[in-house]
Amino acid sequence: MNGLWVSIVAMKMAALSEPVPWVAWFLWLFVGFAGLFPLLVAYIVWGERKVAARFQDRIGPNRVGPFGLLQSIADLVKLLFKEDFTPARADFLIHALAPVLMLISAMLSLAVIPFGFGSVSMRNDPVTGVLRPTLTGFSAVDLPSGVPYLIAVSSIASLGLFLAGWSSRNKYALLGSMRSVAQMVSYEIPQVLATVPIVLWSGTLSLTGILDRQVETGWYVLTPPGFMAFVIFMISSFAEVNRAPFDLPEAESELIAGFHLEYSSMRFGLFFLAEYMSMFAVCCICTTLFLGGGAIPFLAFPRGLLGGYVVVDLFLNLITILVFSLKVGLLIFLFFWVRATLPRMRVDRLMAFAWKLLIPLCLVNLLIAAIWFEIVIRPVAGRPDGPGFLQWWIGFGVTALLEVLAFFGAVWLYRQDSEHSLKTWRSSTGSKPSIIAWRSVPTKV
Amino acid sequence: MLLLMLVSAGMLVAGLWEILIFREFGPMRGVFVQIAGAAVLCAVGTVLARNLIHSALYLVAFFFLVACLFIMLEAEFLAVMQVLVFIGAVAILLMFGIMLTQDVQGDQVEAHSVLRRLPAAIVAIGLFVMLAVAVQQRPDFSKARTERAAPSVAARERVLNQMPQELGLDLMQRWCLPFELVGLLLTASLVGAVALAQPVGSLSAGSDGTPSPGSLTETPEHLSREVAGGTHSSSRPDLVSP
Amino acid sequence: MSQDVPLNWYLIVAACVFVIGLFGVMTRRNPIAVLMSIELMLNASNLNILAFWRLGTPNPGEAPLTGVVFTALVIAVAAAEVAVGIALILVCYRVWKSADVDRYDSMLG
Amino acid sequence: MAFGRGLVVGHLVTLRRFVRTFMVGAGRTWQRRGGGPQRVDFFQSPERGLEPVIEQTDETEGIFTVEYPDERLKVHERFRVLPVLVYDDADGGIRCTSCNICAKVCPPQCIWMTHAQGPDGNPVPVPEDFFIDMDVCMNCGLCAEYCPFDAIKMDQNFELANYERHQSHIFSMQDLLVSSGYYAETHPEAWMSADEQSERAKASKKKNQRLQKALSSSGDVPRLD
Repeated sequence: MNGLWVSIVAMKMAALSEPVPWVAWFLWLFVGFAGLFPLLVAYIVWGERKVAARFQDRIGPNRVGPFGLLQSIADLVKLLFKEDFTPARADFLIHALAPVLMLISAMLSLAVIPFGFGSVSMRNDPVTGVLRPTLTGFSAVDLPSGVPYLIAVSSIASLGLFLAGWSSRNKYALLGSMRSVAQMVSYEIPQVLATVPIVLWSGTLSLTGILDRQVETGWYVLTPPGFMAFVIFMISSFAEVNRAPFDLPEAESELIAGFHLEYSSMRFGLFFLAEYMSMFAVCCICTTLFLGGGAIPFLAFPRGLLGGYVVVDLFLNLITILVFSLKVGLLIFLFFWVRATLPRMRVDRLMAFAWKLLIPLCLVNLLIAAIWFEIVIRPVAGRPDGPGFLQWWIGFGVTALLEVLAFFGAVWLYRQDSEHSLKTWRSSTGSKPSIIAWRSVPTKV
Repeated sequence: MLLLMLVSAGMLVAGLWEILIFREFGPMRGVFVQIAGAAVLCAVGTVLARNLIHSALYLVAFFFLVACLFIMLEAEFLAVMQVLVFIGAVAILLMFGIMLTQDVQGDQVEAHSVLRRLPAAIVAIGLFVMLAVAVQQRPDFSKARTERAAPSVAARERVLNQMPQELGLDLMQRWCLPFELVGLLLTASLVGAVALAQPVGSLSAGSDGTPSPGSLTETPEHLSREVAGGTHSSSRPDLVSP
Repeated sequence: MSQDVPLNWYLIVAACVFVIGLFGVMTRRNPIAVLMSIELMLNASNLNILAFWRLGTPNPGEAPLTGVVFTALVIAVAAAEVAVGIALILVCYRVWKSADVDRYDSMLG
Repeated sequence: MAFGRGLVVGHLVTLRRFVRTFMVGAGRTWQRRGGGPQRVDFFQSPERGLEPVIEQTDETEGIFTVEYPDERLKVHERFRVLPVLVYDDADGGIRCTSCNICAKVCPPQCIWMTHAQGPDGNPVPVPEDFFIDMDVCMNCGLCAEYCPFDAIKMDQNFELANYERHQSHIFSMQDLLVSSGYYAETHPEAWMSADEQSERAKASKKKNQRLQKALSSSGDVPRLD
């Protein structure tokens, strides 16, 4: 039955597409998404264990293979051979579906990432409309609406998480999933709002277009509003992929393991894979949106050479993919670093942080991004030499000043608000709070 | 479970049907039949599933299949928006609603009665027959676009290639008033939802927890007592720490 | 891509889904299930609008994106409707302690 | 009012730990830090027991992990696990007289023994067999404390894991006997102390007397195994 279905799909694909895209699709699907990315993710797990060990003055896995390199494989084999357990009253189908949904969500977001520069072709400029050489991007699909696509597929993850908690018939799992769905829905908003300046500046929703624009005008993280957007995007990404300090859904000490409490064997392995794969995907997205993809810092190096010979293109793509993976690696290290440093946040503060600090900051940042657009980007749209030195620095100074003001203002307001709510809580309960207020703890650094 | 098996069986039959009968029409009709058949089955599942969470899951599948149909209609941006809004927000909101109004696991089932269904089925089938007849009355509807030699409008080709940009410009120029009105509607619904979902009495009442007369969420007299006791957390003595 | 699927297929599917949604609105007793059925009907209308936009013959001088704009607005309205609808259902549940539309009868007279 | 300064400083603190693990003892990446067989032995490793062992204080930086099965930290002399019976290297005689005091003081009652009998049925002051249930023993050391002949001592062997727990976890005399040389090696201070030496001399003298007495009464030497 399955084979028939596959053959129908294959016939359809063969009928729909030329032979070469078909081969490319096959390669992406079976070499990339079914082979390389899970392997990469397994080694991200190994890397996390090694790095976390170093942060705690330990060695980390070193028993299986040299440097413990086969540890992930051993864990995988262990997970595969464990007993697959489903609770008696669980909703079997949904219980089986939930981890798959999460994995699908993580994998789908990798489909539009331009890992390399691809080749160069003549396309219409989204801002000015004139034809100019544009990067095609080395990605599985180049969607014209890539950014909303990313947001859409990442929102499927919260559905999978919710179903995992619900179908387990366990109150801890349900609590964990309810919490985490609220968390993911809340942090999706600053995450989306942080990408809006990027879309505004590049005038396109396609990730390849954004990459192309950054290669031309410089990385977005190097501008003050872009840096602020980068920071907000990273913080909300931590919450989106449930990493420390926002790992409330799987809080071991409070909820045992949260939403995947009742999962064992490879189904738990799928959750594990999905978590790390979504972390990888988020780092890829961040690199593409803010760090200029595979561009080498301060150089327009491979771009002018592209579009000639296939061999040269392949070689240059290899270089850009290497640079891209280096940047992604640094971001992943950032994830490990934060996890090794910060303790878990409390639920109410987590929500207050998103709604009262990040979202207002995002909105103000959007205004400042518009100022940057007006000063630096719009006046030189279509001119090949880009903004002048003085113009760039005027824009930098103005927006940097505004950013600093916005940051301190937002944090100050946030503090005022939390103190105010603490006061009202004290007066309403009429007694001293049992939990010591965070402001009254003497901080020593 | 039964419906899911039905869905997959239907898709399989549709695929075979496509291979046997619709080869000469080109592949897209077969794809359409499969997607649309699955969508209709999911819609039926939404309406008939007795467990509300299952119902919501069928609805999610239906939303996804409608997004697929949008892609077939070359409105990729709208398909993405469909997934984003309906699966990412509406479905989650519905799940939360189910969790908050059912028992904690949300799997109470409701009983169906034939008395209730029969008239509804008659009305529904009647309406469907009416609509189908009306659709089939127009012979030009049944021809494929390629057969009708529709005029290729350059503007439309452009919007298909750059839909997000064109849509944004259009919303800001030609459709500015509806756009602003929708913004107003969303703001109003945000405020309204917050106001409605507040615990009873916390908006207009003082610290004593009694709702003032004429407040937004005034309750019938015989019910307000038990409601105020259960939901107004700051008035509960057991939450105050020693 | 979609050029060889005729318009009336889309219309029939949309009518079918709409009718199913209508059936749900009439038969379901849980307010959230009723809301879901309304979502079905909204989606059916969306499909209809978009099919007419893409496959119907455009009038000369017509705006090229009418159907898309209309669909986008319907999506926004659907989101707003669900938000308010869920809030209303929560209030009803608090007041009547029940999730059954038949019991919300205080305006019955 | 701090604006996230603590966050930044905290991250720098952890980053410093991370970097220092690569810098402290940078040349010893391939070396085991707690001694033991080296992974890459460019120079001659120090003898077992003489390896440099990193002691952790609050100033310690870098990695100080001891990779246990390959390398072990030296235990302190007072470290005690299970009781053992010491026999003399010189004549193979054990000090135990099967007086049963240890079995009586044992709080969890995990010691029991049988007296040896001479051919005429008279009891001989040596145990015929001696059992300790290691699952029950709680390593309190009271038996060794109470033993009037210093025959039972606490050992340091903590690697007691086993595949079978019904027979092999009840240690009989064969399992419990250790030589005095072994004990002298693991407990050098206690072995060489003046107390212990005089006790040793006294015990052997006393035992000899009792043995002579027993021999003179029975006229035969009991077998000791």
